[in-house]
Amino acid sequence: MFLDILILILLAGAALWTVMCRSLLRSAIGLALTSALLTLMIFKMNAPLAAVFELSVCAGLIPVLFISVISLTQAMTKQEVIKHMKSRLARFWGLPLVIIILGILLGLVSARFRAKLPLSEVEVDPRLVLWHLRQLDLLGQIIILFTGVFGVVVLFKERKKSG
Amino acid sequence: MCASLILIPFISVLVLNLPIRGIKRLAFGLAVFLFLLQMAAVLIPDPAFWKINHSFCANIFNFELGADILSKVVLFCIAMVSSVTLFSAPAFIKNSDEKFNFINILLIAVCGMNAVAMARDIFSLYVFLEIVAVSSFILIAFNRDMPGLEGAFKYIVLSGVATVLMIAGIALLVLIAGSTNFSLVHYMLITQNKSLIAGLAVGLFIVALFIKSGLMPFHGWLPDVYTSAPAPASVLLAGIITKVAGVYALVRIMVSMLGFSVSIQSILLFAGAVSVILGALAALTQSDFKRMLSYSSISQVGYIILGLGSGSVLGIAGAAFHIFNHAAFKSLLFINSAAVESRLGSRDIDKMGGLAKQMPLTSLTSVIGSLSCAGIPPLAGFWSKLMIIIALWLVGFKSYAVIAVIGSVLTLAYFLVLQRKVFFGKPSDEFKDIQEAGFSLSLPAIALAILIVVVGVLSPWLLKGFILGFVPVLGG
Amino acid sequence: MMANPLLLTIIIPLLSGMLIFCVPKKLEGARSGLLVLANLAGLILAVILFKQNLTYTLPGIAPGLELSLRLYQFSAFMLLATSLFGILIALYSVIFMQGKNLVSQFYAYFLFSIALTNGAFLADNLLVLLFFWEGLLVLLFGMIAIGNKDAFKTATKAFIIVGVTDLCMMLGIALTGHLAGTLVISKISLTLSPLANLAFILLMIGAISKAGAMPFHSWIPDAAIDAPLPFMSLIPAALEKLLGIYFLARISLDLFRLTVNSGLSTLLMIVGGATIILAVMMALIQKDYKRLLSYHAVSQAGYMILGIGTAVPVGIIGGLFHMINHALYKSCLFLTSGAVEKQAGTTNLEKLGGLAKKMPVTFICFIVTACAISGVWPFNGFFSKELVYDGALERGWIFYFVAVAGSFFTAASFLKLGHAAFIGKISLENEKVKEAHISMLIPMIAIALICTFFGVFNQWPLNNLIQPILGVERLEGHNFSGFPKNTMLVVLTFVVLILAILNHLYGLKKKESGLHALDHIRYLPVVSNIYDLAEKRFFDPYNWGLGLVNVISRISFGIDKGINWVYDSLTPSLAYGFSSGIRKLHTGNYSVYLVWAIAGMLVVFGLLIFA
Amino acid sequence: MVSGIFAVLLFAIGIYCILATHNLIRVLIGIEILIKGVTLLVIAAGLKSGNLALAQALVITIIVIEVVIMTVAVGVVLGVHRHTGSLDARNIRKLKG
Repeated sequence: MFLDILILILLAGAALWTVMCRSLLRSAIGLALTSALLTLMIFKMNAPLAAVFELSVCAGLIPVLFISVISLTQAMTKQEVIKHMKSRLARFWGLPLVIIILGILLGLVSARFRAKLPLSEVEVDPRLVLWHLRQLDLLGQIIILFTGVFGVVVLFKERKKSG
Repeated sequence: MCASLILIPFISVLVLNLPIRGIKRLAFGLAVFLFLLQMAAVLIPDPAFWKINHSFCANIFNFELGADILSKVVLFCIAMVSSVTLFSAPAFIKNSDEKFNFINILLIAVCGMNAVAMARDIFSLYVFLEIVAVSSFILIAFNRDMPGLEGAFKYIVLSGVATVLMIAGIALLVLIAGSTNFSLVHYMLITQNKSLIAGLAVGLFIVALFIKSGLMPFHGWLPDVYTSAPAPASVLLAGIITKVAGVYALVRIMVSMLGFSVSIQSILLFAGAVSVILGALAALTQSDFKRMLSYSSISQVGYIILGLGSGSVLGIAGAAFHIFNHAAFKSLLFINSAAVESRLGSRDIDKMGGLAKQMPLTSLTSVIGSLSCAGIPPLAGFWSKLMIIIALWLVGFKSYAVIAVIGSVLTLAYFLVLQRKVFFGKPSDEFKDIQEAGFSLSLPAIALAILIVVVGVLSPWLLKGFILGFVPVLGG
Repeated sequence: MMANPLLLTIIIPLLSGMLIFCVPKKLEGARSGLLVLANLAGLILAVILFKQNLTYTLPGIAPGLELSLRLYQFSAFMLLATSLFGILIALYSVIFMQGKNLVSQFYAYFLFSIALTNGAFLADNLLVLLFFWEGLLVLLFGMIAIGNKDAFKTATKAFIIVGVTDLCMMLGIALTGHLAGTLVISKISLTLSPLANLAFILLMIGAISKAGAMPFHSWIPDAAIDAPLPFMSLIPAALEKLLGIYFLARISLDLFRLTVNSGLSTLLMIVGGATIILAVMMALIQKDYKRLLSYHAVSQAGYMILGIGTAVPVGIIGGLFHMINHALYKSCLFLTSGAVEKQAGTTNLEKLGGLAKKMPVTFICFIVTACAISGVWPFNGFFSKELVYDGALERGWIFYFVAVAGSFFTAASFLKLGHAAFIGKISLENEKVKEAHISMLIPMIAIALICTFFGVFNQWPLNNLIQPILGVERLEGHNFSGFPKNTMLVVLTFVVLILAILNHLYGLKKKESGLHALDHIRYLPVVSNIYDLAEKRFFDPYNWGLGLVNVISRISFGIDKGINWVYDSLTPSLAYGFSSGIRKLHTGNYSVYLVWAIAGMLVVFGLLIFA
Repeated sequence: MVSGIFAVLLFAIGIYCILATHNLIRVLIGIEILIKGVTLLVIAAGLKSGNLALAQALVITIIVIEVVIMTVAVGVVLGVHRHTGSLDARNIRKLKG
C-alpha cells in the first residue's frame, strides 16, 4: 500500500514536471516518464496486459511522435526563451499549490464517495473478454486505425505549394 | 443483420482501397448507393432485419447492437445528410484524389455514426463516438487552410476533454455496476441507492455530451468549427455529426441508461433554455452566413434538449422529430450558404443583397429552410417544436414552454435579418453577374426543401403513430 | 383520409390558391379559370354537403387536444352561402381585375380567404377557429395592401384594429376554455356568471368587429377606397359579416345561453342600435359611391346584432335572416359600384350622373338591391327587417325607434345615391360609357334575382335555412315565414319609407341636385357640428387612439414615441446589445471556451451531488 | 480510493496545462496527462469492483484510440506550423465573435 502511494506521488510529480519544465523536449520525455510510472502502477494493480500496452504505446510511441514534431519545428531564439520563461513562471507558479490544496481537499471529502460494490466476479482473462464480449470494440479499433491512416494521408501529405 | 449497416460501409472502404485499377472511380457511385440503401433499409419495417443475431454471422460476430424507433430516425438522418454532403462535395473539392479521400472519410464517419445510433453498450458508444470525432477532425482540416486547422484544433481540445470526462464516467459505472451494458447499468442504478458516485457519473456523462453537442455554455468550439470547415464538411457536421455524437448520444444515454430525476431534468432544461435564448441572440448580429447558422444550431439543439428534459414520451418523440427536422433544414441552409459561397466567394452577409433574383432556387429553398427552423406551420419544424412545447406544458414546466416560444420568435427574427441581407434588399453592384448555383448544390437543396414541406404537410397524419412508437423506447 | 369532404372544402381552395402562384404571368386565362373552377368545386361540394351532419377529428397531436371539424345545419348553411358568394364574385373579379397589378396575389388571397372562412365555419374547437380566424386577419392585411398606393396605410389600420379585437377574442377563448374545461365548441354550454360575462364580452368584441360594427368599423370605409373592389364585396360585405354574425350567434345561442333579461342582451342591443344610427348618419353625407356603401355595410350589421341581441326567437331569426339578406344585396351593391368604376372610371358621385340610360342592367340591379336594403316590400330586406323590428319592440320601444329611424336614413341615402349616380344630368366624360361586361353582369343579376326570390318566397329560406338553426324547441312553436303578422309595424314601415321619399323630394326642390338632396339634414344646427367633427374623423376610435397617444406624448415625452422606441429601438437594441455582448465573449481563445465548460461542469456536479 | 484522488490530481494538472500554456504541443501533452489520469481511474475501478479483465479490455481500446487522436492532432499542429511558422497558441484566435 505504501509503495502504491509512493508510485502515485511520483506519478503526480512526473506529470507536474512534464507540464512545468521549460524545454519542450524535456516535456515530451517527462510524458514518457509519467507513462512509465503509470505502467508500473497498472502492473501493481494486477493488470499486466494493459500495462504492456501502456508501456509500448504511451510511453514509447506517443513521446516519439511529439519529439519528431518538436524536431521538425524550429526552436525559439534565446531572447524569446528568456522572455518566454518570465511569462511561463507567471502562468505556472500556481499549479503545484493548486495540486497540493486539491489533493488535501479530495483526501478529506473522499470518505463520502464510497460505493456499494457488487459481488466480485471470477477472474477471467482480459484477452477472452476482449475477443468474446467486446467484439464491437475490436471492430471499432480497426476502423479507428483506418481513420488514422486517412488522417495521415490527408494531413501529412506534402501538397504542392500553391501559395 | 443491423450490424451490416456498420460492416458494409467499412468493407466498402477496404475494397475501394484495394490496389485495383479504376476502382477509385467507383467511390462516388458506391457511396450514393450505400446511403440510398440505408434510407430504404430504415423505411422498410422488417423486424427480422433489426434482430441482432439473425444470420450465420451470429456464430462469428457477437455485436451488442439494437435499433428502436429513435435509432431508426437517426439512421435515416445519417443517410440523408451524408448523401446531401456527398452531392455537394464535387462543387468544392476538384482534385480527384482528394475527392476519393473525402468519400472514404465520409464513409468511415457514417460507419461510426451508424454504430453510435445502434450501440447498446456505453463503452462501444464511446469508441464509435471517437471514430466520428476523429473523422470530423480530418474533415474540418481537410483543406489544410488556416481557419480549418484552427477550428480543428479547438475541436480536438474540447472534444478531448469531453472524451476524458466520458471515460471517467464509464470508469465510475464499471466501479458501481461492474458492466457497461445499458440495461445492466440501468438495472444497477435503479436497484442501488443513489450514491454520490452514481451522481458524479451522471454528471460526467451529461457534461461530456453537453460539450459534444455544443450546448451553452459548453459550446465555444462549435461556431468556430462550423464556420471554418470546408462547405461540404460543415453540412455534414452541422446536419448530423454533432447531432449524433452529442445530442443523440445524450438522449440515448438518458433514456436507456441513466433515467430521469428531478435534478437531472432541471439541468437539462436549464441548459436547453439558455442555449435556445442565447444562441438565438448571438445569431442575431452575426455577419458571417455560416456563423449565424452555427449559432442557430446551438439554439435548435437547445430545443431538442428541452424536449428531452421534459422526460415524457411526447417530449422525447418531439426531440427525435426535431433531430430529423434539424438535420433537414440545417443541412439545407448550409447547402444554401455553400451555394452562395461558391458563387460569391464570400460569406459576409453585410456585403450581399438582392440575390433572390440571381439565385431564385437557393433563395426559395432557404426561405423554406428558415421558416421550418423558425417553426412556421405547416412546415415540418413547426410540428416538432409544437410537440416539445406541448410536452413541456403538460409535464408542468410552463415557464420553459414560454421560453421555447420566445426562442421561436427570436429565430424568426434572425432569419428575417438573414433573408433581408442576403436574398432581398438592395442588390449590390459587386455581385451583378452571379448565376444560380450549379446542379450539384441545387439538387440536394430542392430535395431537402420538398422533404421539409411534404413531411410538414403529412405530419398530422403520421405523428400519432410516431409518438406511440416512442412508448417502448422510454419504457425499456 | 385526405378525401374527407370536410377537409376538402378547405384544401381545394387552399391548393388552388397555391397553384395560382405557380401559374406563369402570361397565362392569365389559366389563372382565372383556376379561380372560377375552384369556387365551382366549392359550390358543388357545399350543395352535396348541405343537410348532412358530419364530424371529423384531425389526428391527435397531443393527448387532450382534440382538433375537430363539425358540419351541421348552421355551418352547412354558412358553407353554402360562402361558396355562392365565392363563385359569383370570382366570375366578377375575373373581368374586373383584368390588366391590374398583382392579380395572381389577389386570386390566391381570394381562395385562401374562402378556405379559411370555410375552416372557421366548420371548426368545432375554439383553437381551430382561432387559427382560421387569425389567418383571415393576415389575409385581410394582404388583400387591402395590394390595392392603390395608400392601401398599405389602410391595411395597417385594419390590421391593428382587427388585431386588437382578435386579441380580446383570444383572451375570451382562453377564459371560456378555463370556465368550460374544454375547447370543443359543441361541448360548451355555460350559464352566465360574472366571469362568463367577461368571457362573453371578449368573444363578442371579436365577433362584432369581424361583422364590422361600431366602434370597430373605421377601417371599412377607408378600405372601400383603397382596396381592390372585389375584395370589398367579398370580405367586408359578405364573408366577414357572415363569419362575425355566425360566431355571434354561436356564442349567444350555444356557448352561452343568452337570456332575455340579461345585461349582455341589452349591451348587444345598444351596440347594435348605436351602430345602426351612427353609421347610417355617416352614410348620408358621403360623396363617394363605395364609401357610402361601406358605411351602410356597417349600419346593417347593427340590425343583425340588434336582432340577435334581443334574445327572443323572432329577433334572432330576424338577425340571421338579415345576415344572409344583407350579404346578398350588399355584395350586389358593391358589384354595381365596381361596374360603375370600371366603366365610368370613378366612383365620385360629383362626377357621376345619368348612367341609367348607359347602363340599364346595372341600374335595375341597383334599384332592386337598394329597395331590398331600404326594406321595401316585397324584397328580402323588408321581411328580415320586420322580424328585427318585432323583436326590438318586444324589448323596448327605444330600440324599435332606433331601428326604424335607421331605416328612414337608409332609404334617404339610397335615394340620394341612386339619384346622383344614375339619374340626373350626364356629364360630358361619361357620354361614351357602355354597359358592363356580361360576366360582371351575371353575378349582379343572379344576386338581384335571389334578393327578389328571398323576398317573395321568403317561406323557403326561412323554413329551410334559417329556422332549423334555432330548432323547433327554441322557436317555441312559432313560424316566422310569410307576410309579417304585426300589421301595425308594416304600416309604420311604409309610412317611414314614404317619409323618406318626401324628404328626398323636399331636398331636391331646395337644392335641385340629387347629390345634395340631403344637405338640409347635413346642415341642421347641432347635426352639422357633429358632422364636421365626424368628417375630421373625430368619431373614429382609431383616430381617438392616435389622438390620445399624441396628447399624452406631448405631455409626457411622448408615449407614442416611447412605444415606438420600445419596439423600434429598445427591444432591438437590447437584443443587439446582448447579441454583441455575447459575440465579444467569444474571443476565439479555446482556453476561454474550456473555462466555460469547466465552470459549467462544476455547476452541474454541484447541482447533482448537493441537491 | 487513493488512485481516484490521484486521477483527479492528474486531471487538474492536465486542465491547468491546457489553460495556461501558449504552446500547441504542450496542449496535446496536457490532453495526454488527462488520459493518463483517466486510464488510472479505469484500472482502479476495475480492480476495486473485481472486473479487472473488463477494465483491461477497455484500457487497451482507449490506448489505441488515444494514439490515433494524437496522430491526427499532431498533423493539425504541423499544419498550423506550416502556416504560421510557430507553435504559439495565440495564433489560433482568428475565429471569433
